[in-house]
Amino acid sequence: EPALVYDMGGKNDKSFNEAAFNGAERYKEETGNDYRDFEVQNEQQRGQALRRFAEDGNNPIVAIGFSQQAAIEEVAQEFPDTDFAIIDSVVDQPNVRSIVFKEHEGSYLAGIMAAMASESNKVGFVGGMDIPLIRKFACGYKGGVKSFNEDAEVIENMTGTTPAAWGDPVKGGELAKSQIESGADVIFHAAGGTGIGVLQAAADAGKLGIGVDSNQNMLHPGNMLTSMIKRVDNAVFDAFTEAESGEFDTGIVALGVKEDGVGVAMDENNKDVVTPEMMEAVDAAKAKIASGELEVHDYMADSNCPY
Amino acid sequence: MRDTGTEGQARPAIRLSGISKSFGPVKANHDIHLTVRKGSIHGIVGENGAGKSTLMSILYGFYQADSGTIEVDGETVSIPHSQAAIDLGIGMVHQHFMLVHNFTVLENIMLGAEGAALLTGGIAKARAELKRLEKDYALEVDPDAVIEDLPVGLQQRVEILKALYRGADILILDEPTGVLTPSEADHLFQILQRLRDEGKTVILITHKLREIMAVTDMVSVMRQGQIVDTQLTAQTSVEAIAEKMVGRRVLLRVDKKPARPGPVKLAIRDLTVVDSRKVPMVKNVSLEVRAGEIVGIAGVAGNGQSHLIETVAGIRRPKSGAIELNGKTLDYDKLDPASLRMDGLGHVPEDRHHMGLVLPFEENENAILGYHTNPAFGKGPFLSIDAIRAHAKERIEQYDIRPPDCRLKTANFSGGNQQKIVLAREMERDPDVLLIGQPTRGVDVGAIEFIHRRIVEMRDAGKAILLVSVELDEIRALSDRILVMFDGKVVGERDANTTEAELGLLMAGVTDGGSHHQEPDPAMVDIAPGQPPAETQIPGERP
Amino acid sequence: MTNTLPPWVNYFLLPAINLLVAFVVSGLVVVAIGENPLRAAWLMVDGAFGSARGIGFTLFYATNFIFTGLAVAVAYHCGLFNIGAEGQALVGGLGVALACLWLGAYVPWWLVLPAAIAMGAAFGAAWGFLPGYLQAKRGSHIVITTIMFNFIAASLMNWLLVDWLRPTGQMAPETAVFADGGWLPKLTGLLNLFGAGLRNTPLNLSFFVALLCCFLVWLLIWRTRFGYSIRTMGLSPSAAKYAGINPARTIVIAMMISGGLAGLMALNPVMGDLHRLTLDIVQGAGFVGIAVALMGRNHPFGIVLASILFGMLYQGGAELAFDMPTITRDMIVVIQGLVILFAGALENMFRPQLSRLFSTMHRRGVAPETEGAA
Amino acid sequence: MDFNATLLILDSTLRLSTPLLLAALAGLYSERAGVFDIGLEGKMLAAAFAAGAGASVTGSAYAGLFLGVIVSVLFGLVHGFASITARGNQIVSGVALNFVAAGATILLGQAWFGQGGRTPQLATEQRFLGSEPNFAAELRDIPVLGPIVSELVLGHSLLVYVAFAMVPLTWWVLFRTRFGLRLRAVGENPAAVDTAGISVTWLRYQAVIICGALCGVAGTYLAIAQSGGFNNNMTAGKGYIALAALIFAKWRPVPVMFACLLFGFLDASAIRLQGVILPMIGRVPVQFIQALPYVLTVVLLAGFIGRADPPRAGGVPYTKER
Ligand SMILES: Nc1ncnc2c1ncn2[C@@H]1O[C@H](COP(=O)(O)OP(=O)(O)OP(=O)(O)O)[C@@H](O)[C@H]1O
Ligand SMILES: Nc1ncnc2c1ncn2[C@@H]1O[C@H](COP(=O)(O)OP(=O)(O)OP(=O)(O)O)[C@@H](O)[C@H]1O
Ligand SMILES: [Mg+2]
Ligand SMILES: [Mg+2]
Repeated sequence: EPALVYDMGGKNDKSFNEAAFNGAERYKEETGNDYRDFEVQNEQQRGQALRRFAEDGNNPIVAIGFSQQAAIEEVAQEFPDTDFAIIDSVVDQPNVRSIVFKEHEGSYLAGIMAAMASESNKVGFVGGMDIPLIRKFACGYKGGVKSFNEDAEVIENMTGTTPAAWGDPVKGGELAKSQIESGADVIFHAAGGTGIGVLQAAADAGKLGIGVDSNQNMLHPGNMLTSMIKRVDNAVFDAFTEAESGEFDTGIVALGVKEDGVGVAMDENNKDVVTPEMMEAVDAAKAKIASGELEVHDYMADSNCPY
Repeated sequence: MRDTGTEGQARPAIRLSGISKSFGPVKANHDIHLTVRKGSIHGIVGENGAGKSTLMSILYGFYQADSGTIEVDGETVSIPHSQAAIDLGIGMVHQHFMLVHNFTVLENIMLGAEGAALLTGGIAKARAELKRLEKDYALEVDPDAVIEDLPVGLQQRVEILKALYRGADILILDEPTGVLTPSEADHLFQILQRLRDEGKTVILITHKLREIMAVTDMVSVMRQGQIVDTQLTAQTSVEAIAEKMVGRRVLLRVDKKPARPGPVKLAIRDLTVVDSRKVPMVKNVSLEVRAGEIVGIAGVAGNGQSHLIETVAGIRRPKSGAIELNGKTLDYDKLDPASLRMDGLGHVPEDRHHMGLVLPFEENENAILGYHTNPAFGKGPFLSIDAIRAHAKERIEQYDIRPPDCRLKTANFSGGNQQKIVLAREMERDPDVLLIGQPTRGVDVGAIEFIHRRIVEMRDAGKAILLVSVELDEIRALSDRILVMFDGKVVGERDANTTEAELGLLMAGVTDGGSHHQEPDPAMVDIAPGQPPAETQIPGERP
Repeated sequence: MTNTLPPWVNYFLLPAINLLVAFVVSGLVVVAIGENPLRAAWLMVDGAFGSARGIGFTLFYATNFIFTGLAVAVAYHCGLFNIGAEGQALVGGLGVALACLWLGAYVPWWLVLPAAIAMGAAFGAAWGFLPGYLQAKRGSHIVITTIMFNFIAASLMNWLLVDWLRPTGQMAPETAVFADGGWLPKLTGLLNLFGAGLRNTPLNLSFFVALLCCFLVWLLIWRTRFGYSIRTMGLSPSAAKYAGINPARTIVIAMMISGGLAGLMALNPVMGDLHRLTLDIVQGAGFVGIAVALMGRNHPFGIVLASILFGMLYQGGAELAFDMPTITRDMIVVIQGLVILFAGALENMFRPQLSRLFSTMHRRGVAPETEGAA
Repeated sequence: MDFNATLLILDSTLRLSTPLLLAALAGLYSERAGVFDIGLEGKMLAAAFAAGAGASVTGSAYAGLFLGVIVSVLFGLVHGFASITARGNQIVSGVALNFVAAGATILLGQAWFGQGGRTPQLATEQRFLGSEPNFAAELRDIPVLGPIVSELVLGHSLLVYVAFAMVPLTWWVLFRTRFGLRLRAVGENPAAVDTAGISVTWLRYQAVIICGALCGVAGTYLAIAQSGGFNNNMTAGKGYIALAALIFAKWRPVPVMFACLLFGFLDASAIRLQGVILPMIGRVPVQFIQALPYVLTVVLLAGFIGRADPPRAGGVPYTKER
């Protein structure tokens, strides 16, 4: 039976890990067979969990988050005939599938919507840990905003430099508050648990928030413009099912708009704030990106943001 | 002697019966019976550790007796806490002041008697009341001064005022004069007498028999936790009391041949030492000790002897002056006790529990305290347990330390044996110069004779010995020359067969130059020391 | 306080009782969550000792606690309360990591190890030096300064890892993985003696380094002249002064030794298991060290036992989280807290009762040789 | 920095200092009475959880506050029992309670709400949210003064005002009431208090209870005023910063307020400077700003800027008999 190792945030982080959890749950429902999972607490446990699952014969073993890279690297070598998958990072091993997302594309779409929803022509971005991955979000978002309104301003803040930055909603709230006070009326967060505080602050001030990773629209119905979803759930679901049916191929898998790996969430929680124009604009952009006609810049390619 | 009145007999201010109190293994009070007449000044004397403070603290509700009953004004009462005592009109001036160092005098006096939940009202009342007390009893003190800025004498006034402010009818003073100059003490006694004349009852604890004779109506003697005697002061004598206190002949003989002094081993020139509050405790003292002689320093405790010794031992830094050991002048700003030991200085400290020993250590570990860097006890940085224990066993043999178990926790040795451990250590390193403080404090007679014999043997072996003791008989028995210290100065030198009376005069500061005391009193023998220097008085902590 | 209890009571019975209470209370927490405490307890014990893998992890965690426990104990013997082991270990990690990064690529582990030990100890000692110095020379309360230094250390390491030591392009604030020379041998072979074909375990050579340190600390405290000075300082500063022991010097050196031992803790996670320096290598081991030292009565032997106990909590707790989904990993933290509370802060809660019990017993029964003294 | 930006920073300084201030004042009562408390962190955390859980279950912010205070006081009482009655080591007790709080909040949170330790999102009416009085808007138009008043003074959460009101109140209690006099005395010389006929034990218990209550308010503020529910480890070291502030202020109420404002300001600016790339300087090493409170405190303790002497009897259990 397959196994899943979450990152420190835990499977109920309303965000990244929770998306993975949902994918696994879906697998459980649809196939009826069970899976095992574990929330790591410290560095040692990453390896401990992976090894334990491998030794117990679980297959495949999916690790969530780039922090698992080193552990997968090691364990994959120890268990050559077990299939592994890691999300958000690339591990070059014959038995590892590395799943990365084109967050910049999804963020681009979110940016378009933000720009269109903003009346002050100021929108905000709150990142979690200040790392290239998050700057990648920020850059794509900026691109989207500018694409709709060249002179719209994007106020950008990062929460911290350590994993703690993923779980500090108080700080997130502070950042959002100050962005709002300086005029922002739509705020996109890519900050894991910290984002809870960001969205809260936005809702408190009657502004709009944009969720991330999994669909967070239900957090503050009416005050959520949308959520930039990474279909981590799909990635996990696919890994599980493909391994079961024996067609688990390894190597790098990059999921973008084209592969429907990233996108913006539309549901009844945000239908009142999303205008038809936004829908059109987003769909247009999607098409262009999918066709390759529009190339959203990837910050991680050259560590800089042209927008 | 004034008549203490018949109603006094009828309903005593206080009657204690069968009071006992133990602290762990130590029986501080044992089956105490004591009656204190109303409107009298009742003295209690006794050696250190006799149990005086404990008994009074029980009366004041600070400790609870293990057994026994207390009567106040004829009624049997229970005093579970100090508030109860205060309500019964009992006030106490503790041996270690119970003052808050960073509070003003006023705050200290109000504490616990603030009147209302808000201070504002109480403060005004307190000021007024304080004024009155100051006037009535000539107890001037600035109500807004902060305690830690006040000299000890004034701090004690605050304590007395505290008690009076609470309207005490029964006033307990635990060794009040230990921290007072003789003139301050006399002033205090006038106040006490006035209180008595107002019908209040005073219990006065002191070591100083002169004071007992001077002010008390009755005197009780405590020894080893028991009241061994109670007398009308008028009907007893200093000698009688002194003998009861220590339970031994006050004059003890040590047969020793006349000294054959050699070259000067220790010389002190114009030494001045100040305490932590910058108060000079030793005022340009000069003295010499020669090989093969015992120089004794007599004096009332707290007149600078301790500071003198500790300075010579390198534990305190002198303010000015020079000290020569074996003829070479020492730089006391560099030297520390360890290197002084190397230079042949031995030191038996006054207070073995505080300095001379580490009570939780095993006996053998204490036997090398201060000598642990000595090559004899190990190679390089290491200590050789075998060497240390062998050494300890040897000392236990020589000094007949009981129980003869070098691995026993030092705390579990009795006072006398603890003292032997220290003496053995310091004497057997055979130093050229030996400083000895209170060699027989709280030690039983058998041990005393042994210790005195060893000291004389040291002398005859050509060691220079500087001896400090508050026990006059000891000084006279051992010393070849006697120096008397008073108020930080050496006020006179006498030879061994000087009379107690003459020494007593000197100890009271009555120099040939002239007295600042009333009548020269032959009875100014101070059998046990008062209390340690003021700066070591941390409330609640015992030396 | 003078305790009249016989040693075996003081050293074994009393801690045992305290532990029991702590576990009972933990059990109540488990009940509150709606699980069976006995099963939970069994899962923990079995998870910690039931398999070679479990033993490996238990001893791995224990290694950390031995180091920090020794650190706290050495300071304690000098009358100092060092609650800065957390920060000292983290900074020690920097030393270990630098040694491994610099030498790892060129020389084998047995040459890197001495360097790593030296640097880890040196960095930790440096972090212990300042609080010690401030206490000795300026009288700043060592407890407060060491707390502050824990946070300063965290910020410092954060900055170093983020802005300096992190390889470009890498996300996590960690150093690069060391070259082979920076990898301590694992003790997998040793564990396989307990059966089970273990492929890997975090347990590594630093476990033996820890045991060696236990012996050295014992030697230092009870068999050297400086140890004698330390104990004299700790038990009676005034006697130390009389004995000519330099207080400032003794305090500062004791704190440096303490910090050094804490710094060595980093050897275990950094060089032994992760093979890189991360921000959370210490994870409260510094604080657990306090409890370990207290329970171990500041004696290396007791410290080893207490460390294994806490190692069991860590590992057993993790296994518990594997097998009892409703109980999260945080159960460990709670149990830890309770053990520290009952075995540490409340250690004397039952002492009066026991003393009464035993004093009555020995009044009736045998009188120890101290009686009839003098 | 322009006027508005400054206002914004000061505004968030107020928000961020509030929990510090409440916790530091809490510590002040306890430590002035001679009971050291490094458990401020744990008490705050436990209170935050209780408040979050309470508010979401009962639906009332005040119920949340009540529960937060109760739980924190309970923690305080345990600390009191350990350090006053059982005469245990106060530091160890504090450490232990911090552990318990850190673990128990998440453990129970997960068991009860199944959101990884978080308590459910709270609706506005379940929280202590500040609402700008309607005249705030007019005020804004008044140049300079207007914005200052409306931004800084008005529209904060009720608890912010409570916190700052506690400063003069604490001063008054400490220096103008019988209780305060005794509290200060027992922290310096318990024997003096005892011989004055006052119960040292009861006095110290009162102190730890007050300490608990204030920590309770602090935690409540974090969970249901500053944010919309409890989050794992949401105190994030604030308890220790509060402790630092307390020492930095030499255990005196008014200076405590300024210390907290200073540390709050440092935090506010650190947050904003995070990841900002300034010309010349490059990326701001925010870590140093974050370490500053601790560094300042150490420097102060070292006596380089004045001296900070803790209450004399602090940290030592009161025993008459050795
Ligand atoms: N709080 C205490 N705890 C333990 N033992 C004590 C305590 N107070 C006094 N003792 C012991 O009880 C005995 C009597 O002490 P106490 O203070 O009553 O003697 P004292 O007559 O006042 O001596 P001094 O003249 O030095 O004041 C001594 O052995 C002392 O060590
Ligand atoms: N602080 C202490 N801790 C433990 N036991 C003690 C302590 N003080 C005294 N004892 C025990 O109480 C007994 C009596 O002690 P104490 O000093 O009163 O003996 P002593 O009668 O004065 O003997 P000596 O005449 O030799 O001084 C000692 O044998 C010792 O075992
Ligand atoms: Mg006394
Ligand atoms: Mg004796």
